[in-house]
Amino acid sequence: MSAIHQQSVIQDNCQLVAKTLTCERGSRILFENLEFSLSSGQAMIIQGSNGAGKTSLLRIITGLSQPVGGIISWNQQNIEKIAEEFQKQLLYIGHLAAVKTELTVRENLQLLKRFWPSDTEGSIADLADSIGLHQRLSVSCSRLSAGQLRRVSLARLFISTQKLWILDEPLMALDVDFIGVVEKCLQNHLKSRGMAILTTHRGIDLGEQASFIFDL
Amino acid sequence: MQLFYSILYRDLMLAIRRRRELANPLVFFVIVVSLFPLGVSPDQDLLSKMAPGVIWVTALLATLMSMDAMFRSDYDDGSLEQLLLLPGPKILLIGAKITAHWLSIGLPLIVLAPIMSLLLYFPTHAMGSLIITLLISTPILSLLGSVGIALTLSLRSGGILSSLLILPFYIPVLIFSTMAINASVNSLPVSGYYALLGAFLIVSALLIPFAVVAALKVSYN
Amino acid sequence: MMQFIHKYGSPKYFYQWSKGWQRWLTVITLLLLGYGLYQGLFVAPTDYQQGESYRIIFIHVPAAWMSMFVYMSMAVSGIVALVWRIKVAEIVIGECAVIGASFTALALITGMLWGKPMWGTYWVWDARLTSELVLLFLYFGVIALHSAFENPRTGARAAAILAIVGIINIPIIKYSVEWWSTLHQPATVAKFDKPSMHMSMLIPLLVMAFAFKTYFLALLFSRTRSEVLAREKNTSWVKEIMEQES
Amino acid sequence: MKEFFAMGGYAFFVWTSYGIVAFVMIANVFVAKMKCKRIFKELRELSEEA
Repeated sequence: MSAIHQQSVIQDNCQLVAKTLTCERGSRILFENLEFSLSSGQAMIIQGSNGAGKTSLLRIITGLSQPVGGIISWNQQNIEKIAEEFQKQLLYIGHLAAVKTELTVRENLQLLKRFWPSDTEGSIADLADSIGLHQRLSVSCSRLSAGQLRRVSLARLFISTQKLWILDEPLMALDVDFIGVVEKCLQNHLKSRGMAILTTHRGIDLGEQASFIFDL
Repeated sequence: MQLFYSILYRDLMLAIRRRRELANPLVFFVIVVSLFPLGVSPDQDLLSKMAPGVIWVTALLATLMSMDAMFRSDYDDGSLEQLLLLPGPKILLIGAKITAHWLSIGLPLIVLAPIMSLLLYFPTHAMGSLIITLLISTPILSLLGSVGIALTLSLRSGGILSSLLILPFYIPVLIFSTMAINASVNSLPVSGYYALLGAFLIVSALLIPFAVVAALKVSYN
Repeated sequence: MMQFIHKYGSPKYFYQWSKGWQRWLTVITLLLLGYGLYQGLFVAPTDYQQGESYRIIFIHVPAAWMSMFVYMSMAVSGIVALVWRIKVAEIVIGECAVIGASFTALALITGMLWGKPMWGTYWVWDARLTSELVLLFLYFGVIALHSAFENPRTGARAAAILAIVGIINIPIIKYSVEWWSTLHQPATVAKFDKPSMHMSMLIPLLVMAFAFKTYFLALLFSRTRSEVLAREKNTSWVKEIMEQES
Repeated sequence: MKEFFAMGGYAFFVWTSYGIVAFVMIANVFVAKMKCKRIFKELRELSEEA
C-alpha cells in the first residue's frame, strides 16, 4: 500500500463530508453513525468483508438511495438539496457494467459521449484505443468477455471531466496490464485535484497520491 | 430537452435492435382476438356487438404484457442507475422512456387493431373512432403501466404483480373508449368521450411521471 | 408544525399516547354499537316497500362508507410517510390496507345479500357495487405490493405511492363506472338507492357509521402499537417496557 | 320474539349478513390480539437471551 503522507494539500474548494450515516438492509442495520471527510486530491479506499455494505454506502454517497439517518454534504451543502449540481460533478461506475449487449462497442461508446459530453474532443477511435478495443469497434457487445465489457464501462474514466469519481470494484475482471492503465488514469485524476472513492478487494497502487483506507 | 431526445433515440435504437421482442404483443393481440369467435360463437351480430369490447380488452392486455420492456433491461444491466444519475430533471428521463415504449408497442397495436377488428365483423363506419380512441388512450396505458413497473422493479415476481396493481386504473380508459366506439357505431355524438379521454391523458401525463420518479427511488432503496 | 409531527410521530411517544386513546375508543365503539343495533333492529319501523330486509342497510352502508374512509386515511398517512418519513405513518399504511379490504369485502357481501330479496339475484352490475368491487381490487393491489418487499420500510413507501396514485384515480373510476352503469342499465331495474329515510331509520344508520369509525381507529391503534414494538425491538425504550412487563 | 327472528321472511338474508359482519369484525380484533401476544412473547425471549 502506498505510504500515506499528507502533502501540503492546499485546501481546494471541493469537500465531501458524511455525518452519522446509518443504513439498513431488510430490517438489519448494516452500519451506524459512519463519518468521513474527503477533500480534493484525496482517494478513499473502502474495504470490508462481503456483505458489509460497501456497495450500499457507495449508492448512498451518489444519492441513488437515501440513508436511514445522517447527511452527506458536498461543499457544506446537503446533496439532496443540490442534487443536480452534485450529479454534474459525479462519475459513478457501479458493480454492473452498464453496457447494452444488443449494441456494438462503437454504439455504446457513442452513447457514452452523447450522455456525458466532455470538452476533450477525442474521436470514438481514440477512446476505443485507450481501452484497447479498437479492433472490436463493430463487434456486438454480446460477444465480448466480462473483462472486455468492464473495459467498455470504464471508458468514461478517460473522457470524464467530473471532479468526484465513485467506482465500485473498478479492477474487477480486468487483466494485469489494463489494471496499470486504470491506476495511471486514477493517479492523473487525483493529481489534477480530483477526488475518488472506490472499493476494491485487491491492492491498488496510487503512486504518491494521498489516499486513506476506510474500513467498514 | 436534449436529454429527452438522446434517451428517446437510445431507446428506439434498442427497440429496433430487439425487433423480435416487439412482435410478441402483436402476436398475442392477433391470437387472443381470434379466440373469441372460437370461444363464444361465430354468429355475426353477436360478434359485431362484442367487437369494440374485445378489441379494447385485448389491446389493453397486450400493452400491459409488454410493459416490462420499459425499465427491466436497463435495470438488470445497471444502465438505469447511470441514467438516473444524469444531471437534469428526472421527469424528462421518465417521459422519454414512456414515449419510446408507446412508439414501439402502442403504435403497432393501433395499426393492427383495425385489421383485426374485421375478423369480428366490426362495423366499418366506426373504424375511425376505434383508431382515435386507441390513439388517445394507449399513451395513458403506457403512463399508468410505468408506475406499476417502477414500483415492482426490484421484486422477482414483479411482472405479474405490476399488472395486478395497474389493471384497476385501466378501467376508466376502457369504459370511456368502448362507450365512444359504441356511440359512433350508433352514430351518436362522440366528441364528449374524446374530450374526457383527452383530459385523462393530460392529467396523467402531468402527474404520473412524478409518481414514477418516486417509485424508482423506492426500488433503488 | 414540523416538531409537532416529529414529536407525536416518534414511535416511543406514539406508543404512550395511543394506549389511552385505544381504551377510550373501544369503550365508545361498544356503546355506539349496542345503541345502534338496538335502534336498528328493534325500534326502527319496517319499511313499507322492502319489509324487514332493509335492516341490512345499517351495516351495508356504514361498511361502504368505511371502505372509502379507510382508503383516504391510508393515502393521507402515505403522504405523511413519504414527505416527512415518519416510521409510524409507514406502519399505519400496512394496517389500514388490511382493515380497509375487510370493510370493502363486507360491503360487497352485505350488498349481495341485500340485492337478493330486492331483485332476486345476488349480483347486479350496479354503479355502487361495481365501484366497491374496483375498490377491493385497489386494496388487493396495495396489500400485495406492501407484502412483496422483504424490507418493511421500502414496502410501506411503495404502498404509499400506490395509495396516492389510487386516491387520485378513485373519483375518475367512480365517475366512469357511474356513467357506464347509467348508460347500460335499463331504467326498469330499481335504482339501488336507500329507501326514503325516516328519522328513526337515519339515526341508527349514523350511529352505526360512527361506531364503525371508532372501531376502525381502535383496531388501527392496537395493530400499529404491536407493529411498532416489533419494528423497534432493538431500541432501548422497548427493552425497558419488556423489563416492566416480565 | 319468534316473529322478530323471522324478520318478515327475510331472516336468512338479514341474519347471515349481520353474522358475517360480526364474525369479520371480531376476527379482526382477535387477529390483532394474537399478533400482540406473539410479539410480546418474541420480545420477552429476546430480552431473556440478552
